[in-house]
Amino acid sequence: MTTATVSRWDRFRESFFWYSFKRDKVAIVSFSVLLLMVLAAVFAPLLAPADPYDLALINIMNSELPPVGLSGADPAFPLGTDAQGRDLLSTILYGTRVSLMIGFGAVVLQAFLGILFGLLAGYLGGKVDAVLMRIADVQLSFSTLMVAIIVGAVFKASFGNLMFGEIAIYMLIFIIGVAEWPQIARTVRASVLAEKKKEYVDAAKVMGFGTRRIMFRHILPNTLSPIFVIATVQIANAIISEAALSFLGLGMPETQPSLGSLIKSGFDYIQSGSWWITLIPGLVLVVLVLVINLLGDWLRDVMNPRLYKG
Amino acid sequence: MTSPLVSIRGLEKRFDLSGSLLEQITFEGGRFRRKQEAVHAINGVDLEVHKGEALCVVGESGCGKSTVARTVMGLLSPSAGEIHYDGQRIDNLERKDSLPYRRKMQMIFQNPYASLNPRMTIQQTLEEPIRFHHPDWSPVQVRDKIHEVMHSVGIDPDWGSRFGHEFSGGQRQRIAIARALAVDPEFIVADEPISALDVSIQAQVLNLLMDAQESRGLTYLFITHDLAVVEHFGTRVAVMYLGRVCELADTKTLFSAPRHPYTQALLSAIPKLEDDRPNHIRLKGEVPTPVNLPSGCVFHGRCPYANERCRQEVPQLITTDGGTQVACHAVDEGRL
Amino acid sequence: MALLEVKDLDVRFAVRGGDLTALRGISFSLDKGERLGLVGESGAGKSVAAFSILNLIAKPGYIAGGQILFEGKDLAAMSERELRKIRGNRIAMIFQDPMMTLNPVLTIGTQMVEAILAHRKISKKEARAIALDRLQKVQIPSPEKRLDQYPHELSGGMRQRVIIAIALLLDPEIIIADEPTTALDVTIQAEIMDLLLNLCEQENVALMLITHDLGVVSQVTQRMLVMYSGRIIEQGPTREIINDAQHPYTQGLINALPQMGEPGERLFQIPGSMPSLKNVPTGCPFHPRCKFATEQCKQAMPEYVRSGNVNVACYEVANLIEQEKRMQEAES
Amino acid sequence: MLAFLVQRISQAFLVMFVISVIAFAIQDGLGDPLQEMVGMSVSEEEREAIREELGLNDPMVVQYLRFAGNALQGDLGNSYFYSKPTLEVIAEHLPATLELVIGASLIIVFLSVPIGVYAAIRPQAWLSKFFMGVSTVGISIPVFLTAIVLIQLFSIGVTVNWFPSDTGWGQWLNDFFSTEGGLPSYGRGDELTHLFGTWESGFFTGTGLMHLVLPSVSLASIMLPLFIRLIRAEMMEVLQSDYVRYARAKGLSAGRINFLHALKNTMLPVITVGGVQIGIMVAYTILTETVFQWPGVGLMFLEAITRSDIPLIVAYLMVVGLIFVVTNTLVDLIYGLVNPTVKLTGKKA
Amino acid sequence: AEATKELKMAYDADPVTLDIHEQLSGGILQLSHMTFDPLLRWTSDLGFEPRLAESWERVDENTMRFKLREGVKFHSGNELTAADVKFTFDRLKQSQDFKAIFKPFSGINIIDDYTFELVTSEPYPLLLNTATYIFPFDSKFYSGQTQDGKDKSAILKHGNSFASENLSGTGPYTVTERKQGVRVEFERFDDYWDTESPGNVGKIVLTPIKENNTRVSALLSGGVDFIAPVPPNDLERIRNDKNGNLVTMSGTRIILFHMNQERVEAFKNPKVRQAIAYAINQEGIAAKIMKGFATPAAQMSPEGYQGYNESLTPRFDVAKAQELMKEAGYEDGFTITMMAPNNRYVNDDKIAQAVAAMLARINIKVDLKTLPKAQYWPEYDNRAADMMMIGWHADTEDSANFYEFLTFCPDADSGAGQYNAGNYCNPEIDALVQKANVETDLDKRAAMLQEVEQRLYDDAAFVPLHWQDLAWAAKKNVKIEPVLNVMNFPYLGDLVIE
Ligand SMILES: Nc1ncnc2c1ncn2[C@@H]1O[C@H](COP(=O)(O)OP(=O)(O)OP(=O)(O)O)[C@@H](O)[C@H]1O
Ligand SMILES: Nc1ncnc2c1ncn2[C@@H]1O[C@H](COP(=O)(O)OP(=O)(O)OP(=O)(O)O)[C@@H](O)[C@H]1O
Ligand SMILES: [Mg+2]
Ligand SMILES: [Mg+2]
Ligand code: NI
Repeated sequence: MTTATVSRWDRFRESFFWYSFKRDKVAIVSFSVLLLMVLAAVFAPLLAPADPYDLALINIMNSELPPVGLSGADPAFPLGTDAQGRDLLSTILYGTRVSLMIGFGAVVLQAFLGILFGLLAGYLGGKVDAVLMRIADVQLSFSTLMVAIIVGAVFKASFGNLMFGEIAIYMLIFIIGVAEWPQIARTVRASVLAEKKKEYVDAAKVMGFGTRRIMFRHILPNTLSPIFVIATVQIANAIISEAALSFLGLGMPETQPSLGSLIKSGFDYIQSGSWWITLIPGLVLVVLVLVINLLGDWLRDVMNPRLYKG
Repeated sequence: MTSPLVSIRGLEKRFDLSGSLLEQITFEGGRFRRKQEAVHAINGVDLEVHKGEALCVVGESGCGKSTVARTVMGLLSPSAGEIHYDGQRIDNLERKDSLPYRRKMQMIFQNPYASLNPRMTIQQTLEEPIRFHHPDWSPVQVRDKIHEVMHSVGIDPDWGSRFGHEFSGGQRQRIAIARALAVDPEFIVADEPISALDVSIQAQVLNLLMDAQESRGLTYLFITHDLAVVEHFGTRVAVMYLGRVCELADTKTLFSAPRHPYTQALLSAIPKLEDDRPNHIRLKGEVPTPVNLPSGCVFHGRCPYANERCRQEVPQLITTDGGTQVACHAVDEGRL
Repeated sequence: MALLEVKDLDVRFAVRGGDLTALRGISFSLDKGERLGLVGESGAGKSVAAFSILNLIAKPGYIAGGQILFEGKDLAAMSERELRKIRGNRIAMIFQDPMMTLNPVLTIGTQMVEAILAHRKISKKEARAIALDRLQKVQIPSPEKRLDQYPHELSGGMRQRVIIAIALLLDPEIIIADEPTTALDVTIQAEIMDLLLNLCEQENVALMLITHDLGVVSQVTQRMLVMYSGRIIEQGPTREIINDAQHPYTQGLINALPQMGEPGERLFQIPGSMPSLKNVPTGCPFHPRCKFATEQCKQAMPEYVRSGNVNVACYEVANLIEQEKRMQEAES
Repeated sequence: MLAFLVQRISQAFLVMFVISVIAFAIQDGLGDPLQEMVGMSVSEEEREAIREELGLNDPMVVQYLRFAGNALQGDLGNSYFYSKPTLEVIAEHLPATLELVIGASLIIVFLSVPIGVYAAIRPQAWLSKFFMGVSTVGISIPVFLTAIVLIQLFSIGVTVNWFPSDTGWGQWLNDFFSTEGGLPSYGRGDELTHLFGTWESGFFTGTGLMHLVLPSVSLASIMLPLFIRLIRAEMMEVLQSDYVRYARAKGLSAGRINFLHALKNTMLPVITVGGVQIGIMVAYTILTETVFQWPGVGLMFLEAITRSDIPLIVAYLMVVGLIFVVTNTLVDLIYGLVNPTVKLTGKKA
Repeated sequence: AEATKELKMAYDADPVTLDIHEQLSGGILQLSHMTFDPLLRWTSDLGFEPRLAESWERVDENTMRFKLREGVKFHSGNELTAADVKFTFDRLKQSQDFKAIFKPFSGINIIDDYTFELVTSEPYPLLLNTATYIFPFDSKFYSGQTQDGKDKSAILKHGNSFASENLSGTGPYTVTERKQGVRVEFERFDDYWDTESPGNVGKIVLTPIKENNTRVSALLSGGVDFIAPVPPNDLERIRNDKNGNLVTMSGTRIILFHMNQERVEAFKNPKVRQAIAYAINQEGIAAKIMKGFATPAAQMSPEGYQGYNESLTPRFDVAKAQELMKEAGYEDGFTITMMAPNNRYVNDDKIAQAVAAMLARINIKVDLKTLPKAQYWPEYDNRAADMMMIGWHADTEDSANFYEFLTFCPDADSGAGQYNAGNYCNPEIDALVQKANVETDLDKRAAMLQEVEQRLYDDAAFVPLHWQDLAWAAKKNVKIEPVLNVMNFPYLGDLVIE
């Protein structure tokens, strides 16, 4: 039994997963890019030339400097500055961090709710199923945006406007998590329904195992691979949702910008020549989402070609 | 005869098709009507399984064999009727009270590809039930037990760290049998344990089941649609048709002198190696659906001997001279 | 000349880690009106063989070598257009699962008529008449009604009858039936086999019947092939093989049948299981399970030897024959 | 069938009930509607008087009950900003949104089916790979970025001088990468065809159609990749099925197999998923309408929020919930009609 | 001139109602000048120009006599008389939004059909300023009852009154079609009295385009002929566009921050307030964030107003600011909260961010929150943050208005200091303003008001930032300059398109 960890690693190296990863150039490139971005985001405080949250470092007179290579650039600001005079490179690093945090956080929440409700609905069936799926239906008839408005209002009402900046990130995680759990719940429910019919579940019942044990120890692990695929795509979606919310002014405050709010704050300048304020974060956002989506595609192909909904 | 180990009395099972009250309401011919539909999977089955025997249940697809098996195992609750184990009624027990019977009664399933949890190693698969039922056992005891069952079903203990999908169907079925044996059951329900396997593997599994029966004194309720297997394996045979037992007899008696017209047709339909051409009793029509059960004898629509009584009256199991129990008016009346 | 002659057919699947050889050097022939059985365990390559005849192997699979001569023309080398003229028209197929074979969203009538119109220049009405005629032939109750029904409205037995009717639509020379009754109950199976046999005899259609039920083979076919792990290991007249199988695998297969042993006795069993294509042993693929296996068996695939009317690929049999020959020679 | 409809109707009511309760409960968080209704220099007294007049000072429960009572009679209140019944306001804006959704749906349908089918039939062709690549990129670009880029390229136009323009080829390349612009980038244009009531459409006039191009393209840009992938995945799955293989064994032509046997089965799941997506698209219009100033309900909603026009917000949410339920119901009905194996019941097939 | 041209224009919003007494807002005033005429109107150099009133003369300290133009027709065909003016005056006194402005007026005396007197209860120096808000209504048209029995003259905030959907003014344009939030169409009034007007626009289509970029794009892509406002970021682009014609003017709307002395003890210390005043780089904000589209301010009154004090200039000096903080004992700074709207003023949220950054330099750490206006104002009313932004435009175009609303000691009963979110209170200054308000000698009055500005400046009562400039853009052939003014109601009746 002591060899289990070693053999698990060996097993992984022999697995189809690893095999197809090694052979898929797109997957390798996407993964490397994603890894790079995640690392850059995680270590943003170390990598960034300046702390964009420290207002004392900002000088308005440095505003709208172009990236290095264009005339008028200042080498202290490699990617230029935004309208406040903030170093864009640092801001983007921190913004990527915020976006990734929201993306991952929201998906973790989604997955938690989705898996829990999907399992309960699928496994218990009957009334529980009917009620949960009705809730999911109702929930689906709100878009993320509407949930954002509603939840945002509730948060503001309960925390007041001033606290709001500090909790904005949690709120966004909450909003996107709550708005999109039905997606995962439905997938989980569908795979639970399929798994439930399989005989290993009956075998477990015949052994006298309790419902909870069967649900979480036997069925759940077998529904994970579609969840994994969906979750990957959902991270991309969550990042886009956050960007959209921020674009509409319902997201991160501009003092702690995510990529979306960076794009929004630069949006006013795009046509007046300072295109970099929007375009560089925009590009980072698109690349980030793109590599996640590409990885999701690849995962989908490897794990289960039947999953497509994203 | 000793008292039966398992007895099934007046078992009925319906599956409701019509859903909630709202969904039952239909609009027909200008007025609303409440329409309830159900699958009558079992309609009054009485069976006794004696200690040490292998009672085989045969019948066509959909006749309710699996439903009987699953009801006995408590995977389904009966719509009517009772199930007794060793004289104790078990179909209405709470989960906690039923635990001792979970150990005494085990089940082997048809599909070896689905009956092992794909995310668990063989070791985990075998360990879990032992730990669950014997929480007080030491790890050594557990390990010894696993070794023991692995040996008895002929699987290599080195396989423990591998997953089910790494094995062939026959090997998986062995693992599934090992899992059932791990809790030292007395009674095993086997629902078509070999029908998904190839001929050469079937023989291995059948041999294994027979060995286990011999060495552990097991009692089987063995479900199959392969009559050749029944002839080889069964002590007694129950033939089912549309949720009813239509004939019940010792294996030898049944194969040498089938009484029920359906049994006769079934036996004649088995393709035999000796034959050069198919020569079977031709039945009219096809098996009716268990949703709208025919009145009277469920077989009357396809029976060459059916008469008015068969269309009206449900035949009961009667014991004939040969010891065979048959539910057939024609036999009863001596027409057959 | 045989109607269909398969010579040295190799079929491979291009999967990760290189090609898998699903069929290796398969050769057999089928005469007009002849009924040929193809038996073997699951995964032996029966379906692949059947599909490769019409060049219908699913994607990663391809014909890697050999010829499939139909009336002397090589189907393996034919263009898709020409093949289309033969498929369904001269050679018809019946698939295993009637539930999955018919398109669920098209009526029976549509699916029958389109098959006719794909090969004959006649009006829809005439095509419908032909379809009706075939439905009558397969003894389906109320055939007119069936034409406008969807597959899910029919029972399994009826669906398989419809599929047989579709096979007969264009009076083909060959019907390839891939386990046509495994999804059906014994009594229905008997009826369907009966029907298929009678129709083939009446219309003088050659039948290639794929099954793993030796009983059915013995009842229906005149000659049979036994496949193991992508190879034909024994072929010859059905009766002869059933009564006196030569190859140890065929022997084992027959002896393992429950009806061969005494009730209650242990059954004869072949140890182990058929290897997966990923790791086929060298030499005779059966050698790990064979009690006669020698060093020779591990080296190379044995050649076919003839014993009576039966061709067998086994060193053991070859040696026996050799011995016998020598003994006969010694005697004479 | 009856059960199905009853269930859907009750669902619609449930959705609307939930929305209205939530919207009411949070209205304080949405801001003070009075700020938009009066000038800055109006005194607090006057404001209080107006609040009283509008019933804003009543307890929440009273306000809700009053609202619910009226709502049951089909009156969802008056918009503060438009001074009109909210339903009327929504009815005025709805045609624009529907037009946009229909335009986008048409683009989606006419592109996704051929592309999806092609990519499924020839998964290895470079064109398929190109389409799939583009579609992955497509779903990765937020719709507002797409819209901005579209406006820049096709409405304003860009002049490129990356290449030396004194050489012939340089000029040619410059011209090649430059765009003319000129497509309208906002609103619906002046020439709308009056249909009935307040319903007008730009489908029938040149300028109307021109105005529709960019917004519907950018709206379609989110869903199109999704549909292409959906169709491709379903189609590939169907192409693996036994009945397609059987159709090939019958000697049918590739066209008939792909476009009758396979496509018809492909469309079944596409209809269900697609229907839901179209419902979702109504919500997505908020972003598109904002960027293009498309005078539909999305824009109206967003403005209602900035103005705290609470009755309008509530009504909008309820109507969108209703639209969602109605599209789902329609989709299920269509699904039932197209798929012969499904009986309409309350249950999902 | 023959009015044959068509003007397509895009504003950020369309008028919310056709009843110009329903709301006092820029949009409504713009509408008023298109469909009505005032008694007199502002000229571009902040003088007065007679419109429906041909002339006026002061009768006594409290009374002004006006002579109406004769032969002026309403759109309905009715002729304008003094009765209409009285009707209008009474209605204004009813209007919730306008009654405050007209509070100094005690009544109106009709002398004859074309002569009337406006009477104030006390001497009122801003009588003429206020008279620019009198756009005579067609009393016959707006009297009586509608078919469903509603009073035609009613002013309804919420709900559809007759006046909110029907309009009969004397103005150059009639409203021919209106779809709220979508478009308004105007047509030149055939019987318009001002035949001298050079205006040649026969038809105007107003489309609201809220999104700045889209609005600019609409102009640049040729979709519209005239847009307003022009966002500062796009000024350059339009200036560079060969077909574009950009007009900017320094505006009169002051943007400022209040420092709430009730919430923050330190703000009670004038040194701290001054430190903040020194820390803020108004020039930088105006140059960088506003793209030069703002006039840096050190006081409330813009140039041209009576209170404008030339000597007051921005005093940006970080070192001095730090020193002051040290003197006040706040060398290590403190933390405050700040709120600003994010869709009310030009670049409001960006300005707030910049200010927050500037305060960081003197160790004042700022928690900034920006909100959409609908949510901001309730917070403002609650004085929810330590520093809050507000922009103010004096409806009377007069300095006193600023002080009354923004720096008077807050008093809920009188309504004084209604928007004084700093709780700054200096009764002496208030008294001075009140004195100025009854001073009809304009020079004396100006001196008083300038003193007020000086004292507020010295006291650093608030943080002035800038006056928001105004900008309009049109196609080259649309001659907008002559019709524009700092109040931002273009006199479109006089617009010429070449
Ligand atoms: N969960 C269920 N819901 C509805 N009907 C069911 C359910 N389970 C079984 N049935 C129906 O009950 C009848 C009996 O089914 P059962 O599985 O017992 O047949 P069986 O004899 O085991 O058939 P097979 O040989 O195919 O396994 C069938 O008609 C089946 O369709
Ligand atoms: N698409 C495929 N890709 C890879 N391998 C395949 C594919 N299709 C079939 N094979 C392999 O080819 C071999 C022969 O398969 P085939 O379906 O012919 O078996 P069979 O004899 O028909 O079995 P059965 O009795 O189960 O139908 C099997 O080992 C199978 O794994
Ligand atoms: Mg069964
Ligand atoms: Mg097969
Ligand atoms: Ni003004």
